[in-house]
Amino acid sequence: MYSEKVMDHFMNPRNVGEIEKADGVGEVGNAKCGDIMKIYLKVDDGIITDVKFKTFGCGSAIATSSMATELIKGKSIEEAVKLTNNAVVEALDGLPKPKVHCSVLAEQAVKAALYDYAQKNNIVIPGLEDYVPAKDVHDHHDGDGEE
Amino acid sequence: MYSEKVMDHFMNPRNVGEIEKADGVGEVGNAKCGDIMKIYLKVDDGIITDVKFKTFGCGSAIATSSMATELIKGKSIEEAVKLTNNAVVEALDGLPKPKVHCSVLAEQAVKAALYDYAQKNNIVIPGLEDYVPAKDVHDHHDGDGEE
Amino acid sequence: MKKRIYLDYSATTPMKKEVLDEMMPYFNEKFGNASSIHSFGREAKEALDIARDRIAKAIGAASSEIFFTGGGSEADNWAIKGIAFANKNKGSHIITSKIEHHAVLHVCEYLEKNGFEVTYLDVDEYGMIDLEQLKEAITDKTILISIMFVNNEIGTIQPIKEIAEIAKEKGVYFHTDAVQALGNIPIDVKELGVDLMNFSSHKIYGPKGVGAIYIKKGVKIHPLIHGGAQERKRRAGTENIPGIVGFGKAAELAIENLDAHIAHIQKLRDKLIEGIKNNIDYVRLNGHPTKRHPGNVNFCFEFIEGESLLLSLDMVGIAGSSGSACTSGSLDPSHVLMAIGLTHEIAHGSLRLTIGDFTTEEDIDYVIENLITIVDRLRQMSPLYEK
Amino acid sequence: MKKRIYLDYSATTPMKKEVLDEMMPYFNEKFGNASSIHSFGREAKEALDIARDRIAKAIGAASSEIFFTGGGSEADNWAIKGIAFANKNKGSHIITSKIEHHAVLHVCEYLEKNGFEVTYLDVDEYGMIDLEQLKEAITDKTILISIMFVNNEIGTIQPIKEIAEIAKEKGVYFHTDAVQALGNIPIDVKELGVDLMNFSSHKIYGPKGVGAIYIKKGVKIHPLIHGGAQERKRRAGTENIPGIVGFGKAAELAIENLDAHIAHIQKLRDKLIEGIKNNIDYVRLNGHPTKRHPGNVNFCFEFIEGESLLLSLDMVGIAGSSGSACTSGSLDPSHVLMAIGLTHEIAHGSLRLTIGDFTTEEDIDYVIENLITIVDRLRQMSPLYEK
Ligand SMILES: Cc1ncc(COP(=O)(O)O)c(C=O)c1O
Ligand SMILES: Cc1ncc(COP(=O)(O)O)c(C=O)c1O
Ligand code: FES
Ligand code: FES
Repeated sequence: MYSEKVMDHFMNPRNVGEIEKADGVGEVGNAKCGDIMKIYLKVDDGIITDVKFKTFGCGSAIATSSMATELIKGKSIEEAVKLTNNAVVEALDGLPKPKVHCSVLAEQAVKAALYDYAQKNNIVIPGLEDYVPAKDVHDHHDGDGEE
Repeated sequence: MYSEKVMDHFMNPRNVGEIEKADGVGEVGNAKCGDIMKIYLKVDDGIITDVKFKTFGCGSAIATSSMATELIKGKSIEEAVKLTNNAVVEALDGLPKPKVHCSVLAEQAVKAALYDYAQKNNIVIPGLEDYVPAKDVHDHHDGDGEE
Repeated sequence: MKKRIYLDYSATTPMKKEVLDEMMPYFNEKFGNASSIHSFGREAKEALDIARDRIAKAIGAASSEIFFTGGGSEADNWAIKGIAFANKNKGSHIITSKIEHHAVLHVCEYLEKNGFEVTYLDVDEYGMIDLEQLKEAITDKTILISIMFVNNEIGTIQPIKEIAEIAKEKGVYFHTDAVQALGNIPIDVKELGVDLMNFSSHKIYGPKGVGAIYIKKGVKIHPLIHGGAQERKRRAGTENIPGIVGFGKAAELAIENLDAHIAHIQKLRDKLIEGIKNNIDYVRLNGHPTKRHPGNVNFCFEFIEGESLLLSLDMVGIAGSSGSACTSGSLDPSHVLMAIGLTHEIAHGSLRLTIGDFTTEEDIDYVIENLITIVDRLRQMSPLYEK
Repeated sequence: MKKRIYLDYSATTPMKKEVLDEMMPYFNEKFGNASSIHSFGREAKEALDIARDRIAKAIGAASSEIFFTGGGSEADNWAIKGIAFANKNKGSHIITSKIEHHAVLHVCEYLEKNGFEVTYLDVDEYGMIDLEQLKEAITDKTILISIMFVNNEIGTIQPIKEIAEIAKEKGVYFHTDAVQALGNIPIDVKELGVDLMNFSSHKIYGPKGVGAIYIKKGVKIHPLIHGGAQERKRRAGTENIPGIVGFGKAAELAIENLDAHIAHIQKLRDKLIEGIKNNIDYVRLNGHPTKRHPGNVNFCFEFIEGESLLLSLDMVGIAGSSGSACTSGSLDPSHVLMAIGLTHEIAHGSLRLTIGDFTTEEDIDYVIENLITIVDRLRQMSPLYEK
């Protein structure tokens, strides 16, 4: 079902944890199914020097959190804001169709953390001008059967 | 499906054939499914000295014809008229339920032949007083499946 | 052991060894439920995907257009009820033929009792429908045409492509029961242009209790079996993985060996037909002389009755079937034989012998030889026969 | 090879060797169609009769009251649609519960769209229906009550006999889905007084793709699958003889070994429940503490999500299942966990482990040990967990 990369990031997730006194924190989730993703950023001179996450969700949610943090670590905030869920999916060698939406959660969590950083620092990040923090980005589609 | 006795009477039917100048001939059948049974009697002094049959029908029809002829051969016409389809079925160690009706055909063929004999000789056989020659005694019920 | 010659391949087939071999691991090793996400489940799911691909490939469909069922009859029921109920807002008229399998006919009769109208097309003496009659039968309210590909009794092959063209032109769904066609004639659903086509595994040397239906992408249909989300939410129930694996393998083998299979059974079929015609009087070949299932032989033997014939053949180890009323379980002889215009009396003496991969030349010789004796014996017993 | 521990027996079971052995001759030796009158057909028919007798005996029914189907879901669909359509002149109201299997619930929803009215009874925190609520729900128009015997997720056993009494008193048909009950608790249909009861072979160490339904003599029901005259004209389609033979054998074994089976799995179930309760915080046992399937363990682990738990268990070779939304294929977590009053968040962390004949003490030790580590690891990753 999941690619090897997904399973690797699920079993050995990178950057799990919290950052005390983080420069930006984003939390997104889906009230309905209860999945929650929280991302912490440390930003120095416009560069993301550290990032951590905590996720309550499926294997795909955990793996995409892990991959998303890897993809933005060491990047500038301008680069980080361009992270798309597709990029995360690709970096993980794909996700099963009904699990693609979990990667959206990861993208949104990164954006939420960047937005929080921008708010705290009173700056505007290009690409986040129109950003409205949304909690509910998670919907489920088609799926497999049941016994 | 069929008992050994049925198969024996089907494969080695007793009394197949015709009797030239028979004393009584009975033919019954079902216009719908096309089964036909014909019985020839030779009667001497009120005793059935010979009997033959020809049948166009299923295995059960042939076996019951054979058994019915055996059961009345050598009997008096008074005895023969009492032959029931149940007696034929019993003598054959039973028939599958959807095939019981074929034995009715045998009973009716015997009766028809006896009636013919009575008509020709202008006598009344006890038990056949109210007999009306019927051609259509054959109906099919429940059955098995199909591929 | 007594000689046993099976000539009832259209009723069901023995499973091929390769099929059974392929199924074996799925009974108690890789036995998981394909919906489970653990490794046992994933093994099952993989097997399911492979089987689906094989069926798709065998008929030129996309894998996502193949749905597994519990047999050919279930698939027929699904196709017809599923289309009827999903499209009743568009109309309530269905067209089928008089020689369909009961899994189609009895569904149509059921629908007639539930507000649908059904036209049953006639067939000619060879069992062919008339395309003009079909065209004329289509009305504004017609939502479905269901005409079988190859008839199971007399083997007649219908002009499926032409029917599909007519259906398409009129914007009517076209379903064809291809249970007897798969593995016996080449099939390409895209080239044929049908919307729904169904199959049964046990007719092509696969396991019993498994079937499949091709539902063209976009076709509007309701499920027949609701419940779990299996088969992309269209057919509920834990998938019969060993059965499906076997069906997939059987379909693959059928396509790989199609030419050799056809050549083999056709040769024997023609030998049997000639043997009967040349040695027995008062016989009549039922079905089309050329547009016919390559393994189907169906004769009427006048003056005798089918069940007697079958029993007599069975006593010498030959397995066949008949459309006689006495074997049908209903009051009437085969509706197919009636539809091609036979009288009750003639239909009574019908015998179907269907040939398959394991049939040999010697089998055919043995059958002809025995048939001559048996027919003669039964005719001697028949009040209808005067020699 | 890596350790593999299967704890998903309620999803499906491996076939027992005795079952497979019994099936083997029917694949390519005694492969006939049970409707054929020749010797191949008669062999099949005999096997069919024996299997039917075995199922009948297992539940105290008459053989003529047993009908084979292509699985448990088909049988559920048949029971409910069959009764609904055959009795709609009497009324159009059906009563079921909120915790039924989807093969019941989705049929009821389909019927709601087709002119029927359905009452979905609540259950309490243990998953038990309320007999008073049931009584009150019955109206003049009620034609069917369908309440499952044993729940497949949380294992709760309903008071079937009491429900049957209520149904009988009111002259309403009563169907119970006994797919999880057969082979796990004693069943006697006559003593219970139910009208319809269905089963699935692959839950009792038999083959997949076979099921059966008990239809009490005299019950008025339509077929779901129309066609040939198989199953006394009630369920068309060539019988899956090897599958049916296997199911019959599995049922026979299940009844012979019932006491030992229950003792074995119940002991391990209780060990697992205790092991989890004693070693892991913030857990909750779902289902009834005593009126429960002898092999069912269902826990919620707070702060973590079920799919992650399943995947982690799978990595150490343990196969389980979950009612989490993320594994459900629909927007919501298990409807059963919702019905017993769990919040979305709690339901999310559910894990079902179901024990069977091949489970050992060591398996349970291994599971407990690994579960402790895995739950802890996932909680460390969870934003909801504060230690
Ligand atoms: C309670 C219950 N009913 C019905 C079914 C459906 O049975 P099947 O998978 O054989 O269709 C299942 C399991 O799948 C079940 O657990
Ligand atoms: C033409 C045709 N359609 C449908 C069926 C039904 O298939 P199954 O027996 O798999 O239900 C058969 C054979 O039984 C058939 O020959
Ligand atoms: S003669 Fe027709 S069934 Fe016996
Ligand atoms: S987080 Fe719910 S499906 Fe991935």
